[in-house]
Amino acid sequence: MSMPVSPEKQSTLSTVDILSQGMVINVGPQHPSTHGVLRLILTLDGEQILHCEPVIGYLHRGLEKMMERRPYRHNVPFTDRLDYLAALSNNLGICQCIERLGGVEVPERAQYIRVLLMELQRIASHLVFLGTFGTDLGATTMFLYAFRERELVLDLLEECTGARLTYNWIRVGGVPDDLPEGFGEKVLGFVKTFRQRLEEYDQLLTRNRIFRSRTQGIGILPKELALAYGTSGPVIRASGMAYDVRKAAPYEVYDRVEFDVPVHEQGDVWARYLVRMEEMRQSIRIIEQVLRDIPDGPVQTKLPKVFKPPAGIAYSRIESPRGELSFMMVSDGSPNPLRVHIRAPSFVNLSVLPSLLEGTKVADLVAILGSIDVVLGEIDR
Amino acid sequence: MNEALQHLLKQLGEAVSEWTQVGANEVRLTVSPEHWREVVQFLHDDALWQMDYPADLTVWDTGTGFGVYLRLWSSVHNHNVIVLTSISREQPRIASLATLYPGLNWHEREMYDMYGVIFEGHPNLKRILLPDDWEGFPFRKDYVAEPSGDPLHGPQPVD
Amino acid sequence: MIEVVVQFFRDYPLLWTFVKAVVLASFTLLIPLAVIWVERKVAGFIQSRLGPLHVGPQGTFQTVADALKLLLKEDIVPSGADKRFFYIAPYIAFISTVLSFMVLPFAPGWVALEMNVAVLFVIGVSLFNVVSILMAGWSSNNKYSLLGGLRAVAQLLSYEIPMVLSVLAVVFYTGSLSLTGIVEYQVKHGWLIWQPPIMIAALIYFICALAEINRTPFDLPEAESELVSGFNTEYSGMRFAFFFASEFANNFFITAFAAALFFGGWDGPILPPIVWTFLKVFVMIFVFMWVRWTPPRLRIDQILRFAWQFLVPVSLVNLLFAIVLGVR
Amino acid sequence: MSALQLAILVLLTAMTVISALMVVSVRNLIHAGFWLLPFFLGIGGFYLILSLEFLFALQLLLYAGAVMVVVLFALMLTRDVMNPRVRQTNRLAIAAIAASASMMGFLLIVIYRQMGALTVVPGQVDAEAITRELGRMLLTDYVLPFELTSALLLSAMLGAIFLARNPKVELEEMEG
Amino acid sequence: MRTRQPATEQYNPLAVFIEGLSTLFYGMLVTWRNFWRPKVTVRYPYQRKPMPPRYRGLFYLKWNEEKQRLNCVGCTLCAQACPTDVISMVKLGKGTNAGVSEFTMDLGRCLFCNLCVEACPFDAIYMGPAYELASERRDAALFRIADLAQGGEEAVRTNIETVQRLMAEEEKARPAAGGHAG
Amino acid sequence: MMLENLPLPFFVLLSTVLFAIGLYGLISRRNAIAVLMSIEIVMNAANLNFVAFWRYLHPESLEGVVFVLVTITVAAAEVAVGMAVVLSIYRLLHTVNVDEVAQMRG
Amino acid sequence: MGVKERLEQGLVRVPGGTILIAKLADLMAWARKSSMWSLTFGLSCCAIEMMATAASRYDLDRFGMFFRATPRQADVMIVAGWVSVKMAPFIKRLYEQMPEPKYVIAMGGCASAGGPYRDSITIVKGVDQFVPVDVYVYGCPPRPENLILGILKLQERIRAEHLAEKKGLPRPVREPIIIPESGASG
Repeated sequence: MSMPVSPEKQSTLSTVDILSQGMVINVGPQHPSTHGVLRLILTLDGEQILHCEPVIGYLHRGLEKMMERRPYRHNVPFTDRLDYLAALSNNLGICQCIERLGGVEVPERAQYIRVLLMELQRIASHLVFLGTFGTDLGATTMFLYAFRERELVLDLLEECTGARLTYNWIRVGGVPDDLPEGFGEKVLGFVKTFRQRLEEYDQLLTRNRIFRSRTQGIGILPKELALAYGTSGPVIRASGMAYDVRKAAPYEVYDRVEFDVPVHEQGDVWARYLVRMEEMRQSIRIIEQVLRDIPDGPVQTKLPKVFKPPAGIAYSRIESPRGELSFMMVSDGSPNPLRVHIRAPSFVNLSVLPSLLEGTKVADLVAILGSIDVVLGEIDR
Repeated sequence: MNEALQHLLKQLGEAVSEWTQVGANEVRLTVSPEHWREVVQFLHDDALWQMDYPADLTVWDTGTGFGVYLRLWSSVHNHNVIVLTSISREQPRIASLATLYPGLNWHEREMYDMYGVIFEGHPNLKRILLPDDWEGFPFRKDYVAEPSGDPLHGPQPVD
Repeated sequence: MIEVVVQFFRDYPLLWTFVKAVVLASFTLLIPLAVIWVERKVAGFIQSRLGPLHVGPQGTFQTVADALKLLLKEDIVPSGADKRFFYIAPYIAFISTVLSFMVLPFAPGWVALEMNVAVLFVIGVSLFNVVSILMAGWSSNNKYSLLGGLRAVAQLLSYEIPMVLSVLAVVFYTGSLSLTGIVEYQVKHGWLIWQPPIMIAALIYFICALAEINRTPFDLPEAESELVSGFNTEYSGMRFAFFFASEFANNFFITAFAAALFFGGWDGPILPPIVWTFLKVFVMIFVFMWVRWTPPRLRIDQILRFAWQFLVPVSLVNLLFAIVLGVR
Repeated sequence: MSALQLAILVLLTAMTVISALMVVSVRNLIHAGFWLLPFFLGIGGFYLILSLEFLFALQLLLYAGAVMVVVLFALMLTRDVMNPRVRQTNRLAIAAIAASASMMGFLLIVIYRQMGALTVVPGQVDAEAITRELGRMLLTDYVLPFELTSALLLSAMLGAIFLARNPKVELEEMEG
Repeated sequence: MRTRQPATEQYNPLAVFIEGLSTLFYGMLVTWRNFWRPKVTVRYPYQRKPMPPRYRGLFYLKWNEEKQRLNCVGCTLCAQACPTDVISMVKLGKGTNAGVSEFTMDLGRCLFCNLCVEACPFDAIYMGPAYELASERRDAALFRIADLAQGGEEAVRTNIETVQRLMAEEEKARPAAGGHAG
Repeated sequence: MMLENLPLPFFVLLSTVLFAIGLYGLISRRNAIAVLMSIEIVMNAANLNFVAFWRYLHPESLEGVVFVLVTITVAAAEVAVGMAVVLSIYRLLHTVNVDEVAQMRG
Repeated sequence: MGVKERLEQGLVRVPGGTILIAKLADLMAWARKSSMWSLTFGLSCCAIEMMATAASRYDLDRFGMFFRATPRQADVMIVAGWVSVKMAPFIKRLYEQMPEPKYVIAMGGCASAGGPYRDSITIVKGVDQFVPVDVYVYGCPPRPENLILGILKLQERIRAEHLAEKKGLPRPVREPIIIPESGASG
């Protein structure tokens, strides 16, 4: 499954026997199911994968270095382009980190708005997962249904933030503006539709026998391995470890809303899929509580024009749709950070892929890779 | 947490040069680079700590040397530990933790890629994000890129 | 004038067959245009969108534009490819489809080549398709293509067997190997689909047909997410168009074949026979598309296991039933 | 015989003989395998001329379809050991030519001497009836050979599965 | 981590087949229902989705009808707030009535992050609903003041005139006070 | 349809030629699969002969055709087993060259 | 392209053939612009918007566009996202593998001009440095409507190319790339 290679290369590459041991093939970087520009160098024995070496960095742009050259608050829009499926989570991550570094308090209403946006974002992100996972397994219609509902979420987010994908709507010290008029009702209306649509997805995909036979028992990640590799998010929760930053170290107002952390024990592709489906339901629960409890008040703390946090090291961690997203910043007291480090959940989750793939069949590669749900933008940074 | 911290200080007092407790379940330790592996091994193995989750590892350029930052979490006790150390610019070497925590493998490779910090004992220390033939370590503060003039190869011009 | 022409062709029956073959070949080239357009429209509607819309009214000329464009594209032959085989593979696929259309009765008397072993002929000819896929996959000099080709062949051969067995059930009922004979039998005795063993045979045929024309859940040979585009990865332009056309013409044929075998072919009240044939075919094509756009795809080992462990035994047992119940 | 018929006959003969020659002489074995297709088709064409539509369809189905595909499959699976640049004939090539030439000469002599017996006019047959009659015969007079053949086929299938079985290679690896 | 085949050993092919078929039909009900649902497609060139008021498209300079000038005073706060140096401008005049004579933005590197708008204390720039930015030319990314100002060429001219008039008036008023701007 | 003017010796000669070709391939080819292909040619030549003789000499009874049917079936079986043998040899010895296989026999 | 040349050579000899050629050329341009299959190839954020454009809400299939996984069957390559030095050779290779006539749409500021990554040493400042770009779709990321507009512009361009060809004019050269002066680097 190499990428189509250039003519001059082809003549040397071809006629390698498929049956022979240790055949090396390349998946990507342009391949329909690598979810971006990931390249996997597979060593095969027949259909069995002996060894897999992911090659990343095709989107590397040295963002962490670029951030060192800019004032703190100018770096927020760049985080949109990290995990572009969950731009708001990244916004929140870096803002929290800067707030901790500078000791900035966030008004309560802003915290509620943040949680609301975060959960809407989670739904949008998981819908992309659902859609692309469906296409990987051949259910093209699922992709279009998932994107159809995602558009509804995007409409909401667009109305609130003014952008479809790269929102930049969380600022140091709050959010830039209050929710628009009648936003709550619209969200509730969406929630109502979305509940029905989730049923439809179950009917179309989750219960489908073919789908289950493609996912159950495939790509099992044991709990110990998941821990030792530091995986997070749905990947670790599907391996039976109830690790969710929203519960383990609650931020914003996550300690005031009720929700369950879905956990599955099997650790296979199926479990990871189920965890994400369940998370969307939990997000709906959170959204409803937030809309019920949201207090009135200001949404932003005034900050000095030139923001100079004291020297020190701070880190923040939040639960992005893909797992534990953590920003770490070192300040030397100047307007620009000395060092920004982004602990991207996909980066860590992807590093477990080689050990997941060892011994599996090539045909299961797409299912396993799809179930990890990586975003290359944040892996390569 | 307190009990565990006392235990740690008792066992490895000379290795930990500085420690602060932040909040109920977070502690920051500053250790000397020679004891890096030893301290982390202790945190990993000790029954009171059991730091089994490698959360994050990074390096930063302080101008005079490199700071190393390691964050661990314990799924058993819900402890958070941040271990800090600093290494010299001339000899950017430190013990690798990749065999202890396989999850740190890629982090260490990335830090080698960006800062040229050599993690001794790492099983596969080579470039991860940049092209294999890249010259220099671009995250160092003194790195100056010479644009190669070729869009398919080497550093690109900036404006 | 007309008499002269008729007389001329009566004198040279081979020439007449040739003319019919040419007509059929152009039909085979044109019918995919309609089928692909329907497919894209149906897919669009199922997926909450509109499908081709802006090229011609309701996008009707969309496929025409596609075909024209493909004809005008540069024709790349990958270096290292086996040129001759690379060139002819699509045409073999196309010829196999045309040949199967030759024996298909569209209406009473509307058959290019009356053959008393038409059913066997169709199955034999459809294997040419397999050869062409092997040829394309092998000659492209690309690992994807070869893998896709071998997979496709393994799948097609595996599903050919239960398909033949389920077709044989019909043969035992009607006592004829000729498609016209089978349809005439049904005109006399009612559609075969109402006979219980044939019902099962039709179900098996339906499943095998899905596999034969590479529809989800059996669309592995062209599974985009795994093998970039299967055996035709390296094909571009006109040659790809021929593969594409023969695939969709096959789609048409396999439903028309099913209509003749199970649903009484041209049989139906009021409307002229030819309309009935097309009606049945398009209803079935719609069902195929409906199925195509619903489930995910199976893995190759699951596909093969399903054929050998389930379909073959079931169709064998079913054939026995058909013999017991059907042979008079 | 009309000109058209003659042309068809010549073409068919040429196709059969040339493709047979290609099968045994081409260096690239995959090409040889593909040359089997026109060969089988040519033979099928002769069956058609001999008004045996049934046998023609069977030829298509079994030879052009099954046998050829299996051969090609085997060739592609073992293609790393057959380099098209390497001579595919063994030391016996010249001996083989001699052997087949002498065999042909011998047969030609036999045919020549029997020429009188061979000049016969074909009888009339009803093409449609043949298939029906064939089916009847297979289940009455020749039921024993028929059953034996089926038994042979079954045992061949089982044998093939047994032989091809490899603890590591399962059914799903048929595709590679 | 060997792949465990989903219970191949003791599975009943018939049961699986029936289950597969029934779940397939079950799923086909969904597609059937959707087949008849109204379609969600927006036929874009012929039909547009209304943009929400907060939508951040191409930004523009606000025209102040009352004062007959652009609100912008050329203070470069927005250029400083921009993380990617999109904006450059040439200030026209001095003091409170200053304006801007040239204002350039490079769309090619704009993040549409709204930071410039938030930084502006004069409500001079705004991100509008314009999103159709495709072009055959690469330099279409470069927007000059006439492309950005509300009212285009005309507005820019009037703006300059107004600012120059104001400057002149100020100049006239100044000598009496004995000072000079600067 | 055109048999009236086509004498039987034509078929006999044709099958003789094909037989000889097949024989040549049978002897000269090194690859086991190629040998099997040559055998197919020989068998087809024989089949053609059978059918031709039946058609010209005994069109009233179908023995010749039945024999051909049996031959075709046997050929199919032979190919199936042959390929299985070839593939297992290939797996075992990584060659399909008949000479080498003969030498390696231990 | 062989078919076209052969047809033209055959037709000029026919009386009235030139008119036929003109009509034929019209038809060809129409076919080319009505059926642009694009390469499944996304890089970053813009790829998500590209997927959204293909999805139900905006439905690229209306214009006869759908995604082919292999460059051999694609007519237009949409470079959606930033291009790093590590990725650029692959993009160039994919472009080379596409059959003529082929078109490139640079989607988003990054692919068009380097985007916000102006001070990143690993980002190529615009794909037009190594593949000819026909349409630039600015925006970060461009809305699906914006991409559709880019596609419509490309269709116009294909028509224009053909019109120029018909009148005997040289094919319009792809406009010289003017790298905009940096906004305010000072």
